[in-house]
Amino acid sequence: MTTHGEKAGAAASYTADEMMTVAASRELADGAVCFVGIGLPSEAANLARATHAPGCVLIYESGTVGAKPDVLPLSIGDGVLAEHADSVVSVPEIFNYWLQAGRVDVGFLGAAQVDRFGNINTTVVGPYESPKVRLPGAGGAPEIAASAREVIIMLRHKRRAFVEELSFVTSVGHGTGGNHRAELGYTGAGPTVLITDLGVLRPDPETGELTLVALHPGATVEQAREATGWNLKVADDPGSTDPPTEGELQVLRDLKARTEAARRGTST
Amino acid sequence: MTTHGEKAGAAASYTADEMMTVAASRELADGAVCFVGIGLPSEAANLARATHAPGCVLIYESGTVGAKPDVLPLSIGDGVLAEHADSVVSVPEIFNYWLQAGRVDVGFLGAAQVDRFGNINTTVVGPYESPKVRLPGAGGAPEIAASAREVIIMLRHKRRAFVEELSFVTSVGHGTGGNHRAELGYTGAGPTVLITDLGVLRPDPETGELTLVALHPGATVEQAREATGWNLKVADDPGSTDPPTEGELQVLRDLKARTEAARRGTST
Amino acid sequence: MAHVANLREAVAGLVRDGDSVALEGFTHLIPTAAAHEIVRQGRRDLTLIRMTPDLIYDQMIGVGCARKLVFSWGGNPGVGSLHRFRDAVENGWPQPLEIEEHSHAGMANRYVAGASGLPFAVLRGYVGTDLPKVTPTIAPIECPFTGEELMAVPALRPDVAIIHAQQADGRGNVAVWGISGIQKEAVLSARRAIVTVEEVVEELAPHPFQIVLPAVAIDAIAVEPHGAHPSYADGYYDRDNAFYEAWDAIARDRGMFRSWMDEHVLGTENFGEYLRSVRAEGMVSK
Amino acid sequence: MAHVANLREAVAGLVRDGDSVALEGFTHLIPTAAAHEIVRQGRRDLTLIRMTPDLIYDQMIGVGCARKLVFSWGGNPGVGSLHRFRDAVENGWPQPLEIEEHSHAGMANRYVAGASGLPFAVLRGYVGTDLPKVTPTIAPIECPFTGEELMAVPALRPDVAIIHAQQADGRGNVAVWGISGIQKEAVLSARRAIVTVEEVVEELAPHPFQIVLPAVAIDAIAVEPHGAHPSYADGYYDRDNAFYEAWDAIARDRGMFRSWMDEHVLGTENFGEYLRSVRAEGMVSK
Repeated sequence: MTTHGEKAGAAASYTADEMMTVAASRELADGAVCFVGIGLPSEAANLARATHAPGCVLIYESGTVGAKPDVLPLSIGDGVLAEHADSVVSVPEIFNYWLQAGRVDVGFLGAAQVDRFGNINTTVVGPYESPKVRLPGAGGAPEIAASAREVIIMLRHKRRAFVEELSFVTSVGHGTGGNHRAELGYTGAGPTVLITDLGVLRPDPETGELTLVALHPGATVEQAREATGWNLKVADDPGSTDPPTEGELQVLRDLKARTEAARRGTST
Repeated sequence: MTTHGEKAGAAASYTADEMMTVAASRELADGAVCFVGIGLPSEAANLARATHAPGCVLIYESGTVGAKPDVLPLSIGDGVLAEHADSVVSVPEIFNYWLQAGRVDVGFLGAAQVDRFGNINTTVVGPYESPKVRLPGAGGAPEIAASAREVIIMLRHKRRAFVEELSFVTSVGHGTGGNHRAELGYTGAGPTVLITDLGVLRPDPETGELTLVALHPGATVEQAREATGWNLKVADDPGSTDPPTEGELQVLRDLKARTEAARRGTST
Repeated sequence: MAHVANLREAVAGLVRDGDSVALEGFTHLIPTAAAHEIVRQGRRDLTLIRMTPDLIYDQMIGVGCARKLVFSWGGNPGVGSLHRFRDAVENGWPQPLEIEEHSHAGMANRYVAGASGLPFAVLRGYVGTDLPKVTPTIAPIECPFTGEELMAVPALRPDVAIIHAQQADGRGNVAVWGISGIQKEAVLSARRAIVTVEEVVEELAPHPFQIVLPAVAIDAIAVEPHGAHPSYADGYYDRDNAFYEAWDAIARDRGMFRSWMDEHVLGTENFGEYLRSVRAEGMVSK
Repeated sequence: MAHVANLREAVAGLVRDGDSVALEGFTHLIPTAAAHEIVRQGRRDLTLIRMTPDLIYDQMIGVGCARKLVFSWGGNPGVGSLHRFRDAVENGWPQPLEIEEHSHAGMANRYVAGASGLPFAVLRGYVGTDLPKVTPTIAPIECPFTGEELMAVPALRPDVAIIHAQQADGRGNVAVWGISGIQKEAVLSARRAIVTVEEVVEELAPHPFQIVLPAVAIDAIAVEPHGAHPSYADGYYDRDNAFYEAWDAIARDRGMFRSWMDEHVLGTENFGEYLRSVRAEGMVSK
């Protein structure tokens, strides 16, 4: 566990995962309608809602619109998602009336593998017919990637996750780059940012290739290159992510502590 | 107002409309799932439910499944339909998940005009572009006629309603007769009976042409011929409808009295 | 995101001349207050969309708001004809009315397609009827798996949808219970949505067969008690059946219609005044 | 029409070898009691259909009930992999498992088409992904009005759908509240439907976001309290998170899996006994 923290107002000490979650949460604008994947995206989206974006509308694929969980959901259909939601609708409605209809501003996704164009694999590692690892599959991701106005991806920076070629394209990012995404008929902008535990990648406006544009405090370009399975493009002068503030970190840790207590399952 | 009533157990006196409603109600089997049009069909279906068919499931196109109105609904979306219903669903669901999916045994329809093959017009009298009479239109009828396993039609016997050629085919009965309905791809049997205030017509099993198979007490073949705009086919030995029983008539009159009280609109 | 406005502002800001407008309601929760406000503000060239055009569309057609009607059943529910609608179609009075006519199943699925962001919907229907001959927005489509032929209808995407609902909560979420008809799909298919409600409550309570439209799907909410008159609002008031019956005579005659509209709708400032005005004539049961 | 049966009879009468079976639930109200009964009765060659195969399908696959899986996301929700599912796909143990893989949107719309009596559904999706390369049940379709190309997926028509719900009333109507996922469409798309419920009540009360499935759509109802363990039933009990976590280790090892199934499922007579059996090991939180 690496710890950081130097800036004024910044937290004294935090983990790389905490930095990643905080950085991702900052990408979510207040008032945005956000379709949230379970796990890291859910953590970041709820941190945003509890800090700078109290008016964001969180949608989970189980059918909850305007979910306001007080602990992080243990699953995509957790009861805390329904409890204070604005509405709960059926799964067909959430995909057809909300996502496909263009009512979602931001899709917030995790991934098993990502390539340089932000395409995502959550299906298999190895050949489809005889996979080395059978992953869970598509879930809601292909249509989130297709129909949200923009997509935020969160993924820990590891060579086996940031790959030259995906075993399987489950969800389309910028396709083969350039205009490919638009040529496929997708109206949304696709992945506009990939947040890792080392830094922030954004697509090159021309080629769509993910480019390292900022490093988290303490992380280096060399680390990022080493953890990337393709020849990583780096901005001329990559910026530096502001470290988590004490406030952000406090809220995140409280959220995770409440969640852990609920996970231990003694609540009724 | 003509009145009838001779048989033992039969009501002493009743109207032709009452006979029509009673005759139609008898067509509805207990336990049947019945998609009910407003007006005469609703009256007959609720009489059936209050007499011999307590287990029938009444569906109205406003979305009520298993409606149990204690008075006749004033409109297709009347509150009494929802009050004791098994469920209330959206209009798309009632048409897609219930009617189109083949969950309806009997469609119970009225009409403005009918032809010899049980096709129905509820759209216009005269040319479509410059109609003599603009009628309300299709409503739910085309798909009820298409998708219910069988269709019961109720219509007062009048020459201008029983026409040689419809101004407009709103809902398909037996089409041009013979196998035509099946050739159009419809799986349901189409109109299996047409109940009028004079008698009962059923389609010829070969040609699909509506044939007068029974007369209500007091009505004659001549009356029926005169009130029919085509050369009416009459069964060799038309039967005679059993007159309303005292029980049927009592239930029907109570229902209509309660409805009239509600219609006067002093209830809260 | 929903904000609570007054109806005049909501209509002024969100309903424009030439718009396609869907004021929906399946004999329950008819948005009469909003329809009257559109009439008062003198909107013209509207394409009116509705499964079941009833008194409010009769009124809007009769005063000349409408250029076109997209519909599946037009009548005075439980009473008979819509005389202003008929006069427009049969005689072009006060102006010709273009019509685009479907079945209920077709209209319902057109709203579903619109709400789903799809260009069309598929259904079993229309085959063998005369509707495809007069309605160009019906086309055959083949199942790519079975080869079966079905019918397609294009999505409805109204510029504005307007519904009446029982309640909104403090966050702007809207509750409809009882018969909810096509209200959800109408709102979600539209570019802009206005909802009038009986009242705003702090928190929505569960009611039988309730649906909740989230605030984010609605542009403006206006409180209009009794705003669905003469229809009913489950939990609030019953249908004013006498009004439906009286409308038949009022609407039958052009002159009587015009003076009634002048007196009760155009001559009143808002829906509250309208209610007082018709109550004075004993036309509101409750 | 729904009748209240015991689960053994319902499964014996309505689930046959070779059937396509959808036991649905979107992490809420998972029909575990029914899945176990299918395992106990030794059904074989089933085509299992589910948007989110989880522990119960891991169990059914692991004991050899299934020939094929139609799905969109298979995992231990909130924990990780389904090891029995992976072992079947990666190593063909205990037997090869054919898979037919879609996205959630695709599966949801396949159920909608099935429930609607249509042969296919249309959606925006799949374009540019590798799914159409491996899944033959995805085909392009053109809008007859705009010429736009979309994707079609064939309807799902399971032989049997099974869900768990909170309540049934005396007439056999079934209430689900909270997150209802795809339960309604699963039941209405199927030829036969079994519902297990927490309890039968005289009259259903309104609950937030409740749907009611009418009795006429259901073939058999069986009362199975706590029947969704280890998932939750809104209003009745919480998710047994410890069980989900424990399952990871149990299912990882073939031998451990088999002896666990032998002891707790195959070695018990019914779901009540199963609950006592796992409670004895401290695996039910509540």
